[in-house]
Amino acid sequence: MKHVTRKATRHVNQNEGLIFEKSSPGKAAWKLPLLDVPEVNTAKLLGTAERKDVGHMPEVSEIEIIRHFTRLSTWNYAIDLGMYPLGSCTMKYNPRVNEVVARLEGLANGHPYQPEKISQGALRILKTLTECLLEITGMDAITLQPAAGAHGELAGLLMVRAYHHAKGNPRKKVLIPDSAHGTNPATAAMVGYSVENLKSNERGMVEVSALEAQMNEDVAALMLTNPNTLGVFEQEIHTIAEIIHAKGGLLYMDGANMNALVGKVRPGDFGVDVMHLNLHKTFSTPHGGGGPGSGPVAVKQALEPFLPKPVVVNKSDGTLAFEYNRPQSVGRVRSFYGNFGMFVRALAYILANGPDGLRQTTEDAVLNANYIRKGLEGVYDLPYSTPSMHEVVFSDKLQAKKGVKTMDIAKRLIDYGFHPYTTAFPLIVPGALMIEPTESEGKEEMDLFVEAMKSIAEEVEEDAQTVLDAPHTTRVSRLDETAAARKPVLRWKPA
Amino acid sequence: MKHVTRKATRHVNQNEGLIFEKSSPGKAAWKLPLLDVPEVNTAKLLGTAERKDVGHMPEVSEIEIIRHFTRLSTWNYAIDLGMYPLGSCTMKYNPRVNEVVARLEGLANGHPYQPEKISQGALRILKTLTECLLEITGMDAITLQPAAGAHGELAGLLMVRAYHHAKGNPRKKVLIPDSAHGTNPATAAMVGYSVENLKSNERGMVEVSALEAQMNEDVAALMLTNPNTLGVFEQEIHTIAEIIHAKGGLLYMDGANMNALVGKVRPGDFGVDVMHLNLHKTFSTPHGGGGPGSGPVAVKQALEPFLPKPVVVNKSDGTLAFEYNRPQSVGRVRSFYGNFGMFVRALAYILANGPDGLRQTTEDAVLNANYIRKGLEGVYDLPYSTPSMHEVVFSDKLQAKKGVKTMDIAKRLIDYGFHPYTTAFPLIVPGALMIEPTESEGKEEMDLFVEAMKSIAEEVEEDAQTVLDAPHTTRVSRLDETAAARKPVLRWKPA
Amino acid sequence: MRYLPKSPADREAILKAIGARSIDDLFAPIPAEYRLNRDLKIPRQMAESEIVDWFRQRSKENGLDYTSFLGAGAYMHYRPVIIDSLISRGEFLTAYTPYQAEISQGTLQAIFEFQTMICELTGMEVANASMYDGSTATAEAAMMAVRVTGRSSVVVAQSLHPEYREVLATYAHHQGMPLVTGGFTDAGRLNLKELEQSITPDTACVLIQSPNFFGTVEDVAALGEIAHQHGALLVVSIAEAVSLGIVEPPREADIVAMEAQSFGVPLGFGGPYCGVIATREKFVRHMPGRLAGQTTDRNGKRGFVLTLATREQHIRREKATSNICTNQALVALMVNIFMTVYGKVGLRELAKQNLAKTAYAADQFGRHARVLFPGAPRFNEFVVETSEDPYVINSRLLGHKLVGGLPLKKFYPELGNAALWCCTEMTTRTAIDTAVGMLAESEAEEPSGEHAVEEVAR
Amino acid sequence: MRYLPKSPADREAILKAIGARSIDDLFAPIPAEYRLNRDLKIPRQMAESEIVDWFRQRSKENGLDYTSFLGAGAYMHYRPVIIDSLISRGEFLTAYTPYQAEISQGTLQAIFEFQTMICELTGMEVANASMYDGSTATAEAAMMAVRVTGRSSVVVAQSLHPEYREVLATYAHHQGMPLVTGGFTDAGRLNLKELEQSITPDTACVLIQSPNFFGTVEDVAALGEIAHQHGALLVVSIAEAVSLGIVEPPREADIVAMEAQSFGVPLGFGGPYCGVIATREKFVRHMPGRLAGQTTDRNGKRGFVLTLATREQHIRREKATSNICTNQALVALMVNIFMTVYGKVGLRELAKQNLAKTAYAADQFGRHARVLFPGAPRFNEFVVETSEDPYVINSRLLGHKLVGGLPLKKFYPELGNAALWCCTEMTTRTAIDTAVGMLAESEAEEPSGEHAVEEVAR
Ligand SMILES: Cc1ncc(COP(=O)(O)O)c(C=O)c1O
Ligand SMILES: Cc1ncc(COP(=O)(O)O)c(C=O)c1O
Repeated sequence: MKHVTRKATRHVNQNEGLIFEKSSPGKAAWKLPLLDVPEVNTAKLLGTAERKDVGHMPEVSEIEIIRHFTRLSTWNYAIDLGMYPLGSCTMKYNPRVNEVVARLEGLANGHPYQPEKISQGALRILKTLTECLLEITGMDAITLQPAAGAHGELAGLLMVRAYHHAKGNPRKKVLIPDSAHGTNPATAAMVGYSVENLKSNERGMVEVSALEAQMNEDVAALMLTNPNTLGVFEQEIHTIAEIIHAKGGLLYMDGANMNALVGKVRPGDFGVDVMHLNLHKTFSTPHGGGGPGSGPVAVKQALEPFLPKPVVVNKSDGTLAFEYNRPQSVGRVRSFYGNFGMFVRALAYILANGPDGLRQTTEDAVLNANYIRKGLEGVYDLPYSTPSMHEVVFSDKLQAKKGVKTMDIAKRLIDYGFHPYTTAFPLIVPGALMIEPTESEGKEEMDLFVEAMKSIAEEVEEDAQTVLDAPHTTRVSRLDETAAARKPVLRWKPA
Repeated sequence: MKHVTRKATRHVNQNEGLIFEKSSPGKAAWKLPLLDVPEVNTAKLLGTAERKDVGHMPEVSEIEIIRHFTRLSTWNYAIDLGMYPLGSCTMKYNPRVNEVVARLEGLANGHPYQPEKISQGALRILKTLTECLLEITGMDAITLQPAAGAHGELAGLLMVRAYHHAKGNPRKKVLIPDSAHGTNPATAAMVGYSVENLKSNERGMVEVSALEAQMNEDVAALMLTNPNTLGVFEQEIHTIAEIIHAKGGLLYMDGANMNALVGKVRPGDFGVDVMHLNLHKTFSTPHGGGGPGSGPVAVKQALEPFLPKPVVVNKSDGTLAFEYNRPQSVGRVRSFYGNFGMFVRALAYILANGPDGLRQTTEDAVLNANYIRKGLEGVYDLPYSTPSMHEVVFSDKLQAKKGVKTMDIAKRLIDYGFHPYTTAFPLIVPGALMIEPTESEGKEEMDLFVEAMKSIAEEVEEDAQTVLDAPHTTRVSRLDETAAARKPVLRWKPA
Repeated sequence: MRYLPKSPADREAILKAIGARSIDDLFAPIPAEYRLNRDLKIPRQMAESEIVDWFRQRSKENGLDYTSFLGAGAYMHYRPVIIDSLISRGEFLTAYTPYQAEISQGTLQAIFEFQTMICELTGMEVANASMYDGSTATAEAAMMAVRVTGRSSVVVAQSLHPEYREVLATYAHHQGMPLVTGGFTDAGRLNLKELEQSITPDTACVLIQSPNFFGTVEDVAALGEIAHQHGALLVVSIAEAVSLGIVEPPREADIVAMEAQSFGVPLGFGGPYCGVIATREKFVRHMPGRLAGQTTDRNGKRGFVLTLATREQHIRREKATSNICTNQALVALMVNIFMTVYGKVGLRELAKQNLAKTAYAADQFGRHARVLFPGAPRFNEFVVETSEDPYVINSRLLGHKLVGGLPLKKFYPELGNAALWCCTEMTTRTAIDTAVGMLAESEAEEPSGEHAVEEVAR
Repeated sequence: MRYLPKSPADREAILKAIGARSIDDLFAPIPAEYRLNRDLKIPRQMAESEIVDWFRQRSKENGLDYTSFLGAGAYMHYRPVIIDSLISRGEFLTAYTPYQAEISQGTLQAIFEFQTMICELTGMEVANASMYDGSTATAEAAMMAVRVTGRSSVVVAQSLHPEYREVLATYAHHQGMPLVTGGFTDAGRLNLKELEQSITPDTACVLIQSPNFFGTVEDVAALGEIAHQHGALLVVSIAEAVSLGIVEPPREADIVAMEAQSFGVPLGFGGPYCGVIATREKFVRHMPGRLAGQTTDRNGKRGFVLTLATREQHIRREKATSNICTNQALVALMVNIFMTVYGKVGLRELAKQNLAKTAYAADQFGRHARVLFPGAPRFNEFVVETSEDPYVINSRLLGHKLVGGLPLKKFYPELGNAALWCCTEMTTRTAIDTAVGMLAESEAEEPSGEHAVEEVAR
């Protein structure tokens, strides 16, 4: 292990057991206020429905909880600690002011059913965000209800289906490029469509002739990610849209990669009929270890009648209101109005940026991806040389010769103080290294990343075993995922 | 290094340069609101007083600042991470609700000069805290103005001096036991008193006969820490007070160790005339890497006229007010009213505890110190076998035979996942290991501590070099303090 | 832009390194005719202080300082402050899904503990890491029942949250999953007779909520028996998690779909919340959503990983158990911390306070109006029927900064002037008395059958 | 008690291990007659929610939602939210003084950066890690001047913050440090003639504030010259740190004593704030307070430690440069983050906004009342003299949720109906116009000589 990184150093770090292992009867972190009404006889009130014992729940004090979760937290990597180059995930800076405004009392404590008269603040937020997102996407109408990208896909395809259904035929299938994210086919299945794969061409884009061949009146929509998961802008988007539209189909855009487009080009302008956004990617709401997200779906006018309900409308008295009377609506996809807290954060992000900031953000995101690409070209195999937008996908082809796979390189990157890139897809690149720096990285951090990646490539040549055994600097070494799945232990049990 | 700890494991940790090293012209983390008044010509307004250049201040973006300080923070140990057994420092849990209430808008944004009419909330806090602290100490009057313990000592000795002065003779000296904290003599000097050392007896307490011999009409006060810095309660406190009072002197108590007494015994009841409290020790306000603190000074009635001004009084209309007309006051020791934010936190702590909670807290603090003492007796030399209250002081006598000093053991403790104990004093114990667990440690954490200390003692026997070279698991190894002092580099300079 | 860590010189240097003349070169792949050559028409870039002011204004317009009696799937419970202290740590807040286990043990161990506590509280054997919310968890639980049983239809209680039913309908629509609704009795419980008749050999599950939308605790044992007799599963939706502290969990259920918002999640105008699905071990491979599992590292040290991913979209694509990917992780962490704070004893005491407040309120309301559904136990909600339109009562209350119960006519026109009231440990006696006083203005002084409700065990 | 991590069984086990029968055994060293055998008479143990409610009530009684024109040593500037996000991290919040450098590098490096930025801004060569506040820093700076020069008396400007002067008097009283006061001219500046006459061969320093208590910028160069001519030091106190963005720092000073509250520290009813002392390198060993310095570890790696501790009480006891131990570390970290956020360009722009608001306000007030001290530049405060008692004007303003300027008669009876007004970047034009309108109610429409003030360079 002669290679050293300038990025990280090992440091003493606290161990911590399961919270259950710290429990002891009589410890408590809670105290209730004095009861200002008479005590009740629970047995009398509940009868046999009374619960006698809540099970093996922990009994611990407040300081133990603070330490428990503080210690646990120090075992995590995070954007706040460094570059998080997960392709397709857009791990950008999560501004703290977003967290502050989301916690303002009226917003944090607003009940979803409180009278509209005293909900004008929340409604104004919905409305303002809606207007911004429509302007950004170039679309005509939007629903904020979906709770994540995949949920947005569901709402979007439901609208696609409702649209076709209203025309008399819901159609049978959805075309999905082989480079697509797993949620695309999974969603299509949930909406009762069969999935038909669309091959990419040697430039990593939709093969227009294949599309032409596969497109027919059975196809409800093409689900396209643009830029696609190779980070490549579908340059023939106009032709693609025309082919789809010519047969009465709809163009669905997975907006996961909107970070490459905001302020520079609008999907609504290049023929998209339905698209979802990921507020937790493009619009800076935090990933929080896996969620929550928010997946608004924007549509063209023709699909507006099918939006999930309710929608926000202007009333004649100048106030805002929810409109439920939407006979053609696909219905609800979630209770209440969606992940409202994420709307607050996304809007705060938009306001902090303004038109100039959003454009600069997009430019920096694309600039960064190209810088990384330049830095690693030749060191790692670049299966598609088509220009990159906000991310770049390499393959482990050169390293695989030494038996080192993308996941090994990823694990070794941890020792260099970085979170790995995405390894799981796109499936069209075997052994993919999918790298998205986002605009949030400065030159210094990227230089360190490139240096680390080059160093690993050298290690593969000189001492592959070090890479295969990585990580070496973490509190646990490589974990056995196979064993975990073979005999799942999914909860703690008392000894 | 065959000994392993169950407490900690090394883990990858981010490097980070100085913020100046990340600066680049044109980066910014700020944005001002639109100016709603006319722009001004600064040259015209300020003339030669206009500053043209603010020097080498950094220019960085928000995410860089977040990462900078987040990374830095991960290099620190903290109560939130584990036991912090610094003797005399009372590193207890800092409740988070304290932080929340201190940030409530009216409290956080209250201006010290806003009219009393709209300051009743703050005044009520001052009053309620005052009442609680007087009941806890058994004293008659209090000032909250001092900003820390040492500052409280200053205010206290100023009152002592004013008291004697009012009686016609300010007197000349202050008696201070040789076990005292450095601030005691330093403060006495600031108030123009000469310091006379008082020897401790073989039980670690004030030698009453010596006191008797040294006490005379030149002595303004005895500054006593009780329990003293050995963690020993001055059992002859009554006699001590009598001796002092007999010669017209005053008994000053350094209340740094009140955590051993709250709810169990009151200094006002055992003859103390003046004392300071450390809200940042006994009353849970956070140490924050060295401050802020708060050092209220409580006095007996005879000293009340000399309190720093202003004091809080009840007005006839039921409201509270500041009283400035205090002709005998020693004057101000600080602008405004002291570290108000700490009052809020301390009061929140008192309210969270109530009488029963405070008593239990004290009991647990003493219980814990005795548990540690029991665990380490025999392993480390115990120079005084007198019963321990809230802390216990060992010496490195046994280990020194192998050339290992208290500071070496302290540094090795870091590798075991703990913050060291206090090494700097009491000076009457050469090579002191001053250990105060506080009530905030559970049995598990203390068992790990004792295990670690025992393990180190074994290492000293088997492999002293490992201990001498410690720490081994931190991102920097032992730092050269001598070099730092010899040629001080106290600021970054541009290359 | 203050979030961007690059100076003009940095940008120049990078462009040069790439070999591009200008940033436009990099956007050349976008057909020229689509490139936006103007500013977006959105508000100008604002200072942080301006952003805070803007939202502060919105906050003031949003029910600030009102005391509310609303529940109905979103509950106002006290949130221990350490929840926000802890989830605000960047290491939790700004981490991604813990696919890279070696630098995600914090999130993973927390999920493992979360799963454990959900199992303990629901009486189930396995629980997932979260779903979007209670409504989607419920819909996905029904779909899971379909997968488990190989049957296709669902009998759903009318006393299941109306919006959950709407979501279920949306999801079911294109999956060939017919829905049959089961009505409720005068006791506010599912009509068992009607239920028996609705079940067919094609019924995959009986889907109920308990405590149901009216706050009434269902007879889960009886329902389980009926469902199981017909080879159907029992799926129980729980919208008020705090009830689990004092109400027997649905141990007879095969799948529990839960909304855990009550456990420390802000009302937040409806989201983000935290759905969860829990079930029997034998059904785990049919479950949607992420799961953390225990394993060991190369040195035999305990550690945690995301597991059983072969159920999920990123592996199985169109054959996955669900399309869910991003879930509600950080909200689940809030729930986790809440459960840890209250723990074994606190959860029961907390639930008891809810029960006491509600019993008191129902009793008081019962003196002036009819409290519906006597004869079955309830948790912290109750339905009050007035002669006056509840919207009218509510606007009277609103003038006093009180938000009255939810008028039910929106969802249940058949219930006329009924409204759903909720009391939690946060509801003061003063607020209850005031509300009762204002409601009484229009109602005759005639005690209802409410006193009977108070002692159901009798 | 919920903060205590021990169960009854734990306590039993520990007692047993110790060999004590009961906890009382451990308190036996306390003479029985003093032991408290009753509960303390303090409020009962409260739930967290009750604590929050109690303080929320106090917050409402404390000027919530008022707009204020108060400055006078405590300034309302916008605090970037990341300050609190970062200082709330337990690793900063709950760490002790960084004596154990190897596990305190975070705090130490932050202090080192803080010291550097304070030097850059004040024009000094070294700065310490913090003092309690501006007033005590000022008093200790004077004491330091006494140590440096071996002289004993101090000439102090009357335009130094009155409370700073009070603190100085308290500190000086028992140190044999005579204080002589230097008055101010019609321009609000220190009277140079008077000053020359006050200085004696025993004068250790001339102590001034700039911008002074009236907001007026002193002629520091001239003052420095006079002081140095007489072998005295010039000590400059700075109460409004934001002024450093646009006002030339006191480069001629030998010691700067600063209150850094303006840099991101909440008003907080007067504290905790952040004092700092900065000086020339040659005086460093006379300086009070902690210092962080750069060094290397055993492998030559850069690191930081507390240094020059031989000045401090824990080493030198009665011979220390000060008794200060605990300082304002966390507040200094707030200041540090604020300085980092605004940085080189932002600090200037921020100061410029303060200047513009104040110029506008002074101009507007000048149309209806006399703005005192024309002819010298000012930063963000100005003195308005009215015919009406300013307390009367202020109570009128209070009715409109405005807090007017500080009536000066409390500190300067000779200034009659004068009041000290302050505007920062937070003060809106609307608030200024409203205040001016309400003041004008009693004042005649006669422009003062204010317009002259606006262009001092003329
Ligand atoms: C291209 C793409 N589509 C869809 C999704 C799914 O979005 P979500 O996780 O928000 O459901 C992702 C998420 O990583 C994605 O990268
Ligand atoms: C016994 C004793 N006295 C006085 C002090 C000084 O208190 P402060 O640091 O708050 O000024 C300390 C601080 O550690 C102490 O331990």
